Amino acid sequence: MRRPLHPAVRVALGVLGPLLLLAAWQAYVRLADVDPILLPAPTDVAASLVDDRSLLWDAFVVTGQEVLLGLATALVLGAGLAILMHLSAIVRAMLGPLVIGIQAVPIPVLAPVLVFWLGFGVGPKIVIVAIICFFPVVINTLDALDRVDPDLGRLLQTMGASRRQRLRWVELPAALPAALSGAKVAVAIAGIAAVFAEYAGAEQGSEGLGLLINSARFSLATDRAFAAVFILAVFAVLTTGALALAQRLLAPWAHRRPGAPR
Amino acid sequence: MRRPLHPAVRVALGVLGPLLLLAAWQAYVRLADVDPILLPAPTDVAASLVDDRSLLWDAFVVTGQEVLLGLATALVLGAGLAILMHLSAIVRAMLGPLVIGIQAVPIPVLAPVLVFWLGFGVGPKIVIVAIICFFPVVINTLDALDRVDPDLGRLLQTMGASRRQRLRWVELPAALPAALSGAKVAVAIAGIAAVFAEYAGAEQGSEGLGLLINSARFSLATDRAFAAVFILAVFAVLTTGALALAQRLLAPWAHRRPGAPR
Amino acid sequence: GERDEPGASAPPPPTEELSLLLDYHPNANHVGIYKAEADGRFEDAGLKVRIQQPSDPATVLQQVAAGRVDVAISYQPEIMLARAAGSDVVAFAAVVQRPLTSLISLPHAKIAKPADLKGKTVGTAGIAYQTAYLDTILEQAGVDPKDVKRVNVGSGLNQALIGKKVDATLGAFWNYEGVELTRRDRRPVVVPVDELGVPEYAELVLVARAETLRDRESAVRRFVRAVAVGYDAVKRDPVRGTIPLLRANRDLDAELQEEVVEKTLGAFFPKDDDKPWGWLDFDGWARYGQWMVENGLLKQRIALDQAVTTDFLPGEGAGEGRKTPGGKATPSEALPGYRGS
Amino acid sequence: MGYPGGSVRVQSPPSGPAAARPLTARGIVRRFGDLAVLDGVDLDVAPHETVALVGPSGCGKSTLLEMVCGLQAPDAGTLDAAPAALMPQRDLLLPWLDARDNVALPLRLAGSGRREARAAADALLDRVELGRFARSRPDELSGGMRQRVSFLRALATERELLCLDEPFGALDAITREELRHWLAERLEERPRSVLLVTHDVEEAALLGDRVIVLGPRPAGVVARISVDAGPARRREATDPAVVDARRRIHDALRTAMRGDEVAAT
Amino acid sequence: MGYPGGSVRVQSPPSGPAAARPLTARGIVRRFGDLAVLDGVDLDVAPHETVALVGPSGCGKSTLLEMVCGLQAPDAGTLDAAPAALMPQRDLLLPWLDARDNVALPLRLAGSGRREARAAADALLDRVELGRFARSRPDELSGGMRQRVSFLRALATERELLCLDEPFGALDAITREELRHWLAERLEERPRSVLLVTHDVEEAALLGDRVIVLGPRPAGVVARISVDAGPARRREATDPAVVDARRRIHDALRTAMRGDEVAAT
Ligand SMILES: Nc1ncnc2c1ncn2[C@@H]1O[C@H](COP(=O)(O)OP(=O)(O)OP(=O)(O)O)[C@@H](O)[C@H]1O
Ligand SMILES: Nc1ncnc2c1ncn2[C@@H]1O[C@H](COP(=O)(O)OP(=O)(O)OP(=O)(O)O)[C@@H](O)[C@H]1O
Ligand SMILES: [Mg+2]
Ligand SMILES: [Mg+2]
Repeated sequence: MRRPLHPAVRVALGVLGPLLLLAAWQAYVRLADVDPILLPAPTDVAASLVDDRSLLWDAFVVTGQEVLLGLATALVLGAGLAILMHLSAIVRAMLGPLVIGIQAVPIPVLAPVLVFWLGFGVGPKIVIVAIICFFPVVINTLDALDRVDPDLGRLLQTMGASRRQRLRWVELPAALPAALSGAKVAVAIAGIAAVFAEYAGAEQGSEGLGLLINSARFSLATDRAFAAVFILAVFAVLTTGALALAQRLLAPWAHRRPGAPR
Repeated sequence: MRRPLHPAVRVALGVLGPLLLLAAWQAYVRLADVDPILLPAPTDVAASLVDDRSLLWDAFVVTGQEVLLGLATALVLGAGLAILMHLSAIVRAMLGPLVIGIQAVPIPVLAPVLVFWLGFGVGPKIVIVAIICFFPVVINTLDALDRVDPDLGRLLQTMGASRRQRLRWVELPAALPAALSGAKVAVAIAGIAAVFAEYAGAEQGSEGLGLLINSARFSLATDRAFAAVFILAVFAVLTTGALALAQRLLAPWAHRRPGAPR
Repeated sequence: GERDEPGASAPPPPTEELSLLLDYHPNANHVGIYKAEADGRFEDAGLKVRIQQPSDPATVLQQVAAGRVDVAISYQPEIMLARAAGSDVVAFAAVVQRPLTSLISLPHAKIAKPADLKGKTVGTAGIAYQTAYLDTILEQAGVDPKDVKRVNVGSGLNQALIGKKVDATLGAFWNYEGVELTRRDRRPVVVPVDELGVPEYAELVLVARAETLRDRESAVRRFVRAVAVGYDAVKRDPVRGTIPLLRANRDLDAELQEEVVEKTLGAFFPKDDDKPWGWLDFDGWARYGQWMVENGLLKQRIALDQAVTTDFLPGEGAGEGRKTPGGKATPSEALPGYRGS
Repeated sequence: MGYPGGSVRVQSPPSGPAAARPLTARGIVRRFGDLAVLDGVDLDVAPHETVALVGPSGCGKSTLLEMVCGLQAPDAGTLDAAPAALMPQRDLLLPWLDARDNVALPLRLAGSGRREARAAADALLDRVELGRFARSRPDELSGGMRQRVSFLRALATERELLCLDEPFGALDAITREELRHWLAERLEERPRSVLLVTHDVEEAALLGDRVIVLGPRPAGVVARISVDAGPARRREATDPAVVDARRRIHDALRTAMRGDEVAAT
Repeated sequence: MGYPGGSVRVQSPPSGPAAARPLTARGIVRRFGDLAVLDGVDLDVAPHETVALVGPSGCGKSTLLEMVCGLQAPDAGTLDAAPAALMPQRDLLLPWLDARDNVALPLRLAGSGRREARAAADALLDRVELGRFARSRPDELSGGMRQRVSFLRALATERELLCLDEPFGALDAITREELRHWLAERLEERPRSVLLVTHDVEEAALLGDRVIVLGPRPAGVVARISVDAGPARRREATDPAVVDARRRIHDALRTAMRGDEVAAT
C-alpha cells in the first residue's frame, strides 16, 4: 500500500529535478570554461529570456498555434485512421506500410513540397506537425483496439449490437487509456515538430520559435536559441501534464489506486 | 467472427497501397508538370536508386548502424527508466518533467553540444537517436505499468512477493503488450531520428543517408534525396513489421483471435 | 521629397503583388530591400512585395522553379546547378557581387595561410561545390588533399569551430560570421575563397523563372529598380539605411548588422562604377562555369545566354550586358526581356 | 476458420406467430485442437420451456451456450437457434459503465433513449436490492452484486431465448432463493425459453421443466430428466417431485462421473 | 490514506513453537465513502481451526478477507493476523502463465527452483483432474477449471492461515464433494487454520469447526455456530450434527436478512 506523494511535494520535486540539472550545467559551464557560443550558462539564458521576452512571446504565439492546430489534426485523423484500420482488414493491409513509410520521410525533404502546395503560411506547418504527431496516435490506438478483450465485443454481438455500436460501447472505451498514451507522446513531441515545420519558411513578420532559434544560431546568439528551447520545454511539460490529467478524468476505471480494494 | 486476411493477400495489399500512391504521384508530376528539383517522378527516383546504388548502400550501412545502436539504447534505457519511475514516486516526480522537457529540445541546438563532447563519430548520433526514440518507450511503458490491474500485484503481496518479484511476475508481463506499442513507435521514427542525428556532422566518407540527403538537396539532386528517403521508408516498414511480429510472439495472451472462444 | 505629386484626380497606379523569397533569415545582406520597402519604393512602383524567408536555403530554388514564388535570392552556383538539372530559372540581378564564403579559423589552429591546412581538420556544410573550393584551395597551396581531414558538419559550422572540433571551416561568410566572431573577440582568421584561388562569383543573386520574367516583365523591372534605389540609399547613409532592416526584424542585433552593412557596402555594387547596381558579369559566370565543369560539378557547360540576363537592370545597364561566353554568340531572342540590340 | 463441419442457422428475429422451436441442436461436436469437448449432443428447447443443463466442470456447458448464441461454431452437427441473450459465466460487465448503464446497455443497443433505458435499469436494480448501487462502477461491487447486475443485463434484452450460465452461483442462499422466485415469476408473466447452466442440482430441479445431464469430456447427454412438479413459481424444495428430480440428477451425474464406483456398490 | 482508525498487526512469519492465534479481530469497522460495510466485527481463528464465514451477498466478506491478508485496513478496530494465503473470489490467474506456472508461482516466490516448483504444481493439478491442462493458459480453461487452479495456488503457499473466498462455487456437485474431501484430508495431514467464505450452507457445516454468520450491511456477526460433528474428513451431509448446523446457519441467515418475515410466520 504505497502512499502517493502529496501533489505539492510532487510539484516541488518536479521543479527540483530540472533545477538540479540547471545547477549542474551552470557549474559545468563555469568550471570547464565552455565557450558561451557553444553552450551558454543558464544565467545567460535567463537573461535572454528577460531581455528578449517580447520577441520570444510573439514567436511563441506563432508556434503555439501551429502546435495546437497540428496536434488537433493529428489526434482526430490519427484516431480516425486507427479506427478505420481496425474495422477494415483491407484498409489496414493497404495503409499500414504507407503510414509507417511516411513516418520515415525526413521533414526537410517533405517541407518544400508542402510549401509548394500550401504556401509559406501556417498550412504546411500544421501538416508537418500533424504528420509527426499522427503516428504515435495511430499505432497506440490501433494496438489498443487490437488488445481489447474480445469477449466483451462478442457479448455485445449477442445483444444484436451493430459493428458501430460495438465500437462505441466496448472498443473505444476499452482502448481509450492506451490510446491516450499515444496522444501523450504526440503532445510531447509536437513542439519539436513545430520547430522542424518552421524550417519550411515563413512570411515576413510571422516567425515562430523554430525560425527564431535558427536565426539566433546564425547570429551566434546561442543564449537566445536556448531561451526559445526553454520555452518549448516548459510548454511541452505543461501540455503533456494536462493530457495526463485528462487521461485520468476520461478513463477513471483504468486508474484504480493500488491501495484501494478490489 | 471476422476472418483475418490471408498473409499473402495482406502482403499483396501492403504492396498495392504504396504502388497506388506512386502511380498517383507519377501521374501528378507528369500532368501538373512539376519541376523535378522540387518533386521528381517516381521513375526518376527509381533511376537514381539504380544509378547511385553503391553510394546509397554505403550511406545506408552507416545509418542502419546508427539506427540499431540508438534504438537498442533507447529501448533498454527507456524501459529501465520507466520501471524506475514506476517503482519510485520520487524519481518519477523529479525526472518526469525533465524527460518531457528534453523531448522538446530541437536537435540542431543539441547536436553541436553533443559533438563537442563526443566528436564526429557514431557517438552523438546514437545519443540523438536514443533521445528521440526513448520517449515513446518511456511514456508507453510507464502508462502501461500504471494501468496494470492492481489486484494482481496485491495478490502477489499476500504470497510474500518482494517488490522485485511483483515486477517480474505481474507488472512487466502485464505491461509488455502496451509497452511494445511504444517500441513500435520508436522503431518507426528511428530512421528519421538518424537523419536528424547526422546533422551533427560526420567525417567525409562516412556520411549516412541523412547527410547524403542534405548534400543531394544542395546539389539540387532531389531524385537522389528521394531515393534515400525511399530506402529509409522501406527500412522503417521492415523493422516495424518485425516488431509487430515480436509483439505477438512475446505476448500471445494479449492477442486472442476475436473468433476464438472465451 | 523627390516624388512627383500627380494631380489629385489621377488614379493611383494599380498595385501588383510580387512574392520575394530570401535566401535565408533576413540579415544585413538584405538591407537594401528593407530600405526600399520602408521608403515606399515598391509602393511607388505599383508593387506589393511579400517577403518570405526560408530556414533551409536548399529550398529556395525549388520554390522558384516550381513557381511558388515570383522572385527569390539564391546563390550563383546553385542557379547553374538548377539550370543543368533542367530548371528554367534565370538570374537577373546580383545582390552581392562577390563571394562571401570564406575559410575561417581561430588563432589556436595557427592557420595563417592555406598551406598550414596540412594535417588539419576542416568543417564544411556538406555542399558539394563548397567542398570543391577546398580542393582548389589545397591544390593552389600545394597541399595533398589526403592530408586534410574533412568533416561534414551541416549547419553547425560555427559551433564546430568554437568547440575546437575543427581547425577551420569553409562555408561561413566573411561579412557575417567573420564580423560576429571578431566582435565577440574570438579573433578569427577570415579569408574569402576568391582570395584563395577559387574563381570569383556572385554570392547572392536575384532569380526567377523565365516564364515569370516573360509574363511579368514590367513588374520585375520595377522591382529591380526599386531595390537598386534601396541599396543606393544604404550606400549614401549606411547607419540610417540599416534602420528598416532592424525595424522589420526585431531579433537582429543592431550593432552587428550595422557593422556588417558597413563591411559589405562595397560588395553590393559592381567594382566597375559604370555598371549599374545588380550587374551580372558574364565573364565571371563563364569562368566559374568552367571551374565547375573541371571539378565535376557540372557535366558540361550551360548555355549562359539562357541563364543570365541584365535586361532588367536600371539605368545604363538595361539591355546592355547580355552576352554569351567570349562575347561571340548572339543573344538568344527567347531570352526574357530581350528587346534586340 | 469458418464452419468446417457443423452448420448453424440463426433464426431471423421475428419468428412468426407460430413461433418455431427456439433451439434445435443435433449431433453437436466441438473440439479444441486434440481435446474433444462435446461429442454428439442433441438438445431441444421448446417455446417457453426452461431447460437446465447440468454437467461436470469443464465438460463443455459454456461452450455449448456460446454456440447457441452464435459465438462459436460446432465442428460437426446442426444447430438452429432463435436469437439468444447470454449471461456469461464470468460477469463481463463493462468496467467503464456503472451498474445502471450496464443493465441499460441492451436497451440502448435496441434503440431506446438514454433516459428511458436508465429508468428501466433502475427499476430492475431496485428489484434485486441494488438500487443504491446504480451509480457504482463494477469494481466497486462485490462478486455477488456483479453477478446480479449481469443477470439483469441478460433479462433486459427482450430476447425469446435466454442462455444463463450459472446465474446465481455467487449468491448467498437467501438471495439466491429470492432471485430464483423472481425469475420464475417473470417467466410466468412474460414467458420465454431458458437454457440454464447450473451446478446447483436443487436449482436445476426447481427451475427446469427438463434437466439435461452431460457426462464428462468428451461429453454427450447422459440423462434427460423431466421435472413434473408444476410451474416453477410454485415449486418448493420439499415437493416430492423436486426431491425426486434432484436425486435423479445427482445420481445421473455421479454415475457419469464415477461410473464404476457406483456399479461397485 | 493510511490507517485512520484501525490498527493492524501482521505477525512475523515464524510464529514460534507455541503458535499464537492466527487471527484475532476486534471491532472491525469498514466504510467505503458513506457506505458502512462492516460495523464492529469480532472474529477469531484458533490454530488449526476452520472457520466458515457466511453472509448475504455484499455484506463485506471479501472485504474482511482482504483485511485479514493485509490488503486493506479497517477504519476502526484491531486486527492481528498471521501471514495468510488468499484465494480471491475472482480467480485472478495470471494470464501469461499456464495452469502449472500459476500453481507453481507461490513456490517460485518462496525461492524454489523452476523445475522443482513445476513438479509440485503438476502433482497438485493431477490431484484435481487437471493434469492434462497443465500447459493450458487460463483463457483456455473453463470457469470451474480456473477456480481449481486458483485453489491449488492458494494451497501451494505454505502459509499457516488460508483465506478461501468461495473456493468451490463454480464446481459441479460431484467435483465439489471430491475437493471438499481432499481439502479435509490435507488439513488433517498438515493442519492449518482456514477462514472459508462460502455461500453453500452445507459446505459451511461440512468443513467448518465453527461458522460465523454475518448480517446484512452494515454487517455485524449475527450468529456463531459450533459444528460438533467430529473432524471434517469424516463428516457426511446426513450426519445429524451437520444437518442441525445447516439448519441453524440457514435460520440465522434468514432471520438476519428478512427478520420481520420470519417473526411474522
Ligand atoms: N479457447 C479454448 N482453447 C482451448 N480449450 C478450450 C477453450 N475454450 C474451452 N476449452 C476447453 O473446453 C472444455 C469445456 O470448457 P467449458 O468452458 O465449456 O466448460 P464448462 O462445462 O462450462 O465448465 P465449467 O462448469 O467449469 O464452467 C474445457 O476443457 C476447456 O479447457
Ligand atoms: N472499492 C470499493 N469501493 C466502493 N465500495 C466497495 C468497494 N469494495 C467493496 N465495496 C462495497 O463493499 C460491500 C462489501 O463488498 P464485499 O465484496 O466485501 O462483499 P461480499 O460479502 O464479499 O459479497 P459477495 O458475497 O457478493 O462476494 C459491497 O456493498 C461493495 O459495494
Ligand atoms: Mg462454464
Ligand atoms: Mg465476495
